[in-house]
Amino acid sequence: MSDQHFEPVIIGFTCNWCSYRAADLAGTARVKYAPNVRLIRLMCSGRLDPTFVIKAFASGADGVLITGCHPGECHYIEQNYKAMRRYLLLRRVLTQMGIEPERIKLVWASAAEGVKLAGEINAFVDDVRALGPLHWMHESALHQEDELHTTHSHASEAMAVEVPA
Amino acid sequence: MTSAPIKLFDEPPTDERIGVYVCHCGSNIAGTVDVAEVRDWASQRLAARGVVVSRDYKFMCSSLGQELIERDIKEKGLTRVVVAACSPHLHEATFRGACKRAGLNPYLCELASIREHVSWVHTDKSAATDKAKAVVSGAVERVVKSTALEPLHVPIHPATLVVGGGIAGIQAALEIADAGFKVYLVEREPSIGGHMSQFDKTFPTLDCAACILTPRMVQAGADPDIELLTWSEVVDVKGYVGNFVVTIKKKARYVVTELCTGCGVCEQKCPKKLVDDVYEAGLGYRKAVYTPFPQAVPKYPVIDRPNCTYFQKGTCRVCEKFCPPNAIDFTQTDEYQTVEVGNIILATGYDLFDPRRVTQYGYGRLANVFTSLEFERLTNAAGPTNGSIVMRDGKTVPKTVGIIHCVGSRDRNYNNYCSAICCMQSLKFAHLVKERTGAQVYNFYIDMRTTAKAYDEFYQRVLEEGTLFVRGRVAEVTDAAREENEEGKLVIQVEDTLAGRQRRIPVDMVVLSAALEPRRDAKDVAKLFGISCSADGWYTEKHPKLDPVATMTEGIYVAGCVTGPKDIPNTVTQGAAAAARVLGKIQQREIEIEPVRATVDQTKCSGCRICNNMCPFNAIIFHEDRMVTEVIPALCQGCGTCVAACPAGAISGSGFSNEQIMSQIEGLLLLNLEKQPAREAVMA
Amino acid sequence: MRRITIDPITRLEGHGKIEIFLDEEGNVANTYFQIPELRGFERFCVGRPVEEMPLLTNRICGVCPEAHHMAAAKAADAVYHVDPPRPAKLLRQLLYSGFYFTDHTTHFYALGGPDFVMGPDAPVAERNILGVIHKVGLEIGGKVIQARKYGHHIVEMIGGRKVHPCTAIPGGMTQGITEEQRQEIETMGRWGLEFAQFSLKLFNDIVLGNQAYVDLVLGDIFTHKTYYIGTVDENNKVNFYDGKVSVVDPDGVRVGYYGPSDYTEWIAEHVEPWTYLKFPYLKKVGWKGFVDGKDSGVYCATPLSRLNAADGMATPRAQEEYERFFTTLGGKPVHQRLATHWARLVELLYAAERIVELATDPDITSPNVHTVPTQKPTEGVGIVEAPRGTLTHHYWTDERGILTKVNLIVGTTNNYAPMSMSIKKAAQAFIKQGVVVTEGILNRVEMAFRPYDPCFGCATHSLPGTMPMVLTIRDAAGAVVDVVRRD
Amino acid sequence: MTSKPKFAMYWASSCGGCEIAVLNIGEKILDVDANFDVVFWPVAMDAKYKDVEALEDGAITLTLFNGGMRTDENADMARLLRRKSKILVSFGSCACEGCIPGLANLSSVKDIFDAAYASVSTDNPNNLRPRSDCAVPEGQIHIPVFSQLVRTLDQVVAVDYYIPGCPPESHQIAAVIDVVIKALHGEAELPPAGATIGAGVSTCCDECPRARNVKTIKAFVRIQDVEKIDPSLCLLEQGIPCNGPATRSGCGALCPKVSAQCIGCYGPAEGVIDFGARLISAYASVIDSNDPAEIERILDGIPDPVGQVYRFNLAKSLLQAARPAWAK
Repeated sequence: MSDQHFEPVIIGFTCNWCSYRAADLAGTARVKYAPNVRLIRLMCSGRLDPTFVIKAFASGADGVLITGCHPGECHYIEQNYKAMRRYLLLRRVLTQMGIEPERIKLVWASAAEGVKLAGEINAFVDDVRALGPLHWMHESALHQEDELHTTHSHASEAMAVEVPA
Repeated sequence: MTSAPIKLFDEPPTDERIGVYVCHCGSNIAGTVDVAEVRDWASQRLAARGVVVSRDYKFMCSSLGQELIERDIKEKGLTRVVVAACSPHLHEATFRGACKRAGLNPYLCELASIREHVSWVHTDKSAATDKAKAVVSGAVERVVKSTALEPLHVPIHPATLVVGGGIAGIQAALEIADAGFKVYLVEREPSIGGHMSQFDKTFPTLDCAACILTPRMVQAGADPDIELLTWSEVVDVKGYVGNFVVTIKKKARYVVTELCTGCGVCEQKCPKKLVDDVYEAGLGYRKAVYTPFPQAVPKYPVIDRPNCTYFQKGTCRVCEKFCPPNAIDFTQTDEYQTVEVGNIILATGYDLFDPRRVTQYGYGRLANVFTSLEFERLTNAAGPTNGSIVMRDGKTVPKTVGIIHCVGSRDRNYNNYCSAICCMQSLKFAHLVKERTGAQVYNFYIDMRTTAKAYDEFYQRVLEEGTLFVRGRVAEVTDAAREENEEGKLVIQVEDTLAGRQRRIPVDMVVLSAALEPRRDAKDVAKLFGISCSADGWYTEKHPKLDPVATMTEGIYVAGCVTGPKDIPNTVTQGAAAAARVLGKIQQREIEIEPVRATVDQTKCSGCRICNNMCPFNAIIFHEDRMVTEVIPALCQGCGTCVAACPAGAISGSGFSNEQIMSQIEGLLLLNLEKQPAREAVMA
Repeated sequence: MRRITIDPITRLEGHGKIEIFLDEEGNVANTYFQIPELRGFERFCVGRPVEEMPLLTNRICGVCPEAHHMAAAKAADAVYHVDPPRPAKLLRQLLYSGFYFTDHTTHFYALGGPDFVMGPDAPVAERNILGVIHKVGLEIGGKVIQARKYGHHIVEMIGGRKVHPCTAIPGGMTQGITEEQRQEIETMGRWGLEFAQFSLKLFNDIVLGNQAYVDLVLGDIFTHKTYYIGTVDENNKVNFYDGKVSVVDPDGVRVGYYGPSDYTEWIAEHVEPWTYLKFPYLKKVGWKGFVDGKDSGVYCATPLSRLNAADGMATPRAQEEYERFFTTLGGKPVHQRLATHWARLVELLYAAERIVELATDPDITSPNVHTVPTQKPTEGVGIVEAPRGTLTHHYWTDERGILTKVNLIVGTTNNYAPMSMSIKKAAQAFIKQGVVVTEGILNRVEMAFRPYDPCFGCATHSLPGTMPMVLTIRDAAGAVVDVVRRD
Repeated sequence: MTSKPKFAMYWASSCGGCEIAVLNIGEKILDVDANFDVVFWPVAMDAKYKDVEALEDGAITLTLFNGGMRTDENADMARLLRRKSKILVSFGSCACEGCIPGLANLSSVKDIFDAAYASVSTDNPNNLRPRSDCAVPEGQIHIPVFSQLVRTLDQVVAVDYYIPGCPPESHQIAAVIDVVIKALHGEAELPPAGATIGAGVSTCCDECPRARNVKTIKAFVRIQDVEKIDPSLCLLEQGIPCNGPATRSGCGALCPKVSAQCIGCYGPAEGVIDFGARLISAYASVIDSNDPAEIERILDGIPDPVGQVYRFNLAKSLLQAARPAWAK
């Protein structure tokens, strides 16, 4: 699928103490980067529940960027390592489910690295743009529209059925 | 972008009343984001999500802007507020304050950063505006799921623990004691005083270190509010801000301090003499029973067990025999003392860089290459040479001395940072050499940094005294002579970057201004106290500029060189500053903690214990009896790692709940626009 | 051309569906017995670790998960070239015998028995377990329930769960049983032994004691002269868990004897586009369509087949019954499908005897129940006798033991072709010159079915049970001219 | 006929284990018979699709629906019974989560058919595949359409309650039936709509008798490689990937009790949105290493991550549920 006008939408998870501040710093320093990424602030990369990443993909994100403090510099001492462990396993699972591993990326960025973060974002946006829209389900799923639409409509129709209080 | 996934679960219609406020920030935001469009978009497309009012204003953070919000809360009965402006790190407090004043729980106010994260970093106006909409949409969805929170309040224990008896620790202890509060001052060595006590003169004023330090030491030793715990180390820290429980190991002195008069007889009589690596930097000697230096506080000596003949061979006991008050007690053992404190100040200082690592400078190989600390002892009147500057042989006075700056500093092979004190220290050395020996002095420097009060004047003075300055990093110090004028000399090979040529300068003595490095055990200590340190080992301040003496861990402060190299004035300033912060806390009697915390739903907790090793702050405890886990709120720092780890989903994180973040994701991706209008649903 | 659709609870139900086409004379032109579903285990098990197969393939069938659990475990052993220690094998067989005991009991009393106890022409309302109980007395009902409970309990004790056991792993079992458990099992086994004998006596009195039934059994409608296969031990005695597969021809002559890894030389599966289920047949004979006889590769794998394919039973009492079975029915092989019910009871007795035998083996409580595989995993086949036919699992893995290919030939599938034939035969017998003897066809088709104890859980997802049917007669234009249903 | 509330039980794409589990509730069956007019239950009685169709919408008080949505006809039955039932219960893992057959969603229909109809033992010279409408010499005959994806019941119709498990434990089923009957007599409250019933809210560990400590793993091991499984220590602490920590309680920790790892058939704990995510967290959290290379090595000990964390839950997973949206 090579869609010329394709602009990926990327969800970025940031750590309140480093990468979010790096993003602030990028702003203060007027460093320009691609508008494709939408950031979510967590207190720590350790807060990153794999559900969030899966939810982002399921909700239409084309890529997910996970950022945290550099190893050894975690505001909470060592939680970024825990984020890394989850990330590495999550990436394996997503790959098996048909999502290219290039669509999920872990980046360390300290509060001082606004420029670096901006650069990472641009690079990631380019990578995901090159991958094209998320087309991770198998070819067959492309032909399944009818079945799905019936599923959908019937689902909503069923919602109308009176259910006991 | 993409079609919506099939409904995963029914969205209960929200009956929240949300206000959205879009800030122009002058032209900072409005210049790149079409603020009016965002405002209208929010009021139209997000009405179904509960947005009842959407405004824009030039400066939302202005008092007028805040009043706008307050009025709407009161008149329109807003239950949630979203401010699209700058980073929450700037004005979250401001707008939460406004909400609070209007009677709305401050945690029901959400900031959408459309300045730092949008207008300032993007150029395409329509793209920026679209992103701003998405960010606002995300904030709206998030705030709907926000819950009212109340800060936690924890009582503060008035006592304070100061770790490290150098000038920073002493200063801090004195300040707190002056205010009438209890201080435990823990020092690893037999005496307080730290590095400063080893110096002779202090730059730029050249007043003698001992003269200004000793009174402070005595004061600290005498103050009834200061409990000196020398020859001691902290072995365990439990608890949290306001309520730390600290266990201190008091190493056996083998001297009964209650009896000892500090007369020093034991030290005279002791037959075992050994090199003093610590205080005399290896230049002088001490006995097996000793006080590190005459002005030591406390005055009591300690017996150095590994080197004591009695402890090693079982015979001797000379000191015991001669001690007038019979204060020697070989049966003493280490004691453990547990103290309760509300705050902790870490002032554990630094270690000197070991110049052996820079092999080309020959320290340890070439006799007359000295470290800065060795030189301090050489120049010290109370030192091994009574202050006369001589070479290793102990008598020859050098005719030429080379002082090399930045040894182990500003060098990517060792430490990238500048050790801050080397320039002034080297100038001080140059002056002392001139003054006491009249020898020719060369200073080899990269840049001359004399940034504080009266520093540069001192530099001028040393220049006038005739010290020669060579700009360039020294390549090598060698005793391999090429010409006869180099015979028996140390030759300093350097590129003179001002003259633009290689030079070989023969000298008699070389002094290395070695870098300051974190304590070897800095990382262990950091772990012990639950604070973070940077990769190179210096402790991380809460904020390098705005909060330089606090750490990320509530109730634990830092002073002096633990956060990086400093000269004495800065070190003392930090000691005082840390004390001031602690006193501030003590006066509050209780402190407020951000209610961003994890809590365990014990009906859901299966006691699998997977979260048990998730918390570096020991906030997670496991109840064996009930087989459930609990999070101690005051210990919890709110990182949320255990929340994300819990396999049962039994741990929830207030302020950053799953619901908030999942909804924010949907909002950011504009899925919320496809959900059925909440209000209609309510009527239906 | 007219078409008749016999559709168990209509097409939308998704249980076996039968299409009968009549020729212009109104005689049966052809019948189609369709299986409407596939779940794709052979595909989605690829990529999974081989040790999970005993757990994954359980879910092929909730009626006989034990069979898949065992076949999978044996295939996994083979993949790792590991031989489980004797105690592990004993435990697996004990579990499996417990399962057989329950399964055969259920079928005879709830499903097969009623045809005889109540008589094939008794009203459906009575031709069920309740009818049986009413006729032969309440305490039997209690015993039947007890028997099922005991069987399940044995499975649960060794397998960890009543349905979908979980203890068999490559190289053996996760854990053994305690002496207390052993004693309990032994007691249940001894009780089961009496119950099995009692059941045979019941069959004896009610069926063999009634000439009408004997004629029915020996009648032609339910007779197909096909090949038979079944697993036998080294003494050619019937064995459920281990051994080689014996193949006998319609004359009862053994024409084949193969070990698990050779199954592909003997069995092939024929594909028809109108059904999701394949039709296994004897490769060496070949697929000649839905016909019996020596030239057709169609074979049968049922309790009857096992008895036909073996030389006897490995336990004394069962052996006696085995002999009586063939003398009574006129020697081997027995082609009459209805005799399968009797054969099932012979196996029930054997299962009970095995339970006691295994429960009293000194090794049964040994903690030595697992051998750690040391060899590189490659490929392996595991075969067991499921109550409804020979069950074959064939796995290929990479060097980490991750499946790269899976092939399964499951119990009931073996009998898909013969069942189709039975249906056709029944149809032909009761549809002549356009005259449809509706009740008769429903009865006989049902009875033609039941001996096979069809469980399409394995093949698809339906359970053995009564086959409620609706028979729709349409004219050539497809217009419904008559609807008769079994209510 | 009678004025008793009507009861139905149906299997869609399932193995029949759920039916067996229901039959195993023993004498409780009689309670069902006493309190309900069983109008539809293929395994236990003759029933007529047309009769169900003839019922008024909502005429059936309680329907236990097991099995996944594998064919168009499965989905049609689901819609029919949804219309006819007041309380539609998603019964068992297949209906609730897709169960093991849901793993088929990792493969295309083509691959599934190829595996089945081009296997080593298959004789298929013309490389035939089943067709939903097939012309035979005598005419056209039909079989259901094989869907692209396995769906859970609640992805096709609205569901009132969920009873998890593969299969649900009989004592749990009995308990649920008790509640419903009590509720019918006004002696008990029905649980809130959408609730999961017949199971706990916590996870398997809650019912597991094995000793537990703080968990740190240097290596995951596969069960057949364990020399001697410690009968009393947590399996995960022995390195065996046990899904117990994330799997809903209710079964009584049957598998761990016999030294077999929990494989997750009861689905996620109360309120959990994505089962696999919880297990990813669980396994990642016990890994004792900060070195990416070593972590990867340790993770190699879980050779089939997606199977490990979504074994029973793939069809229900957030991503799979989202897949339709991607069809462009």
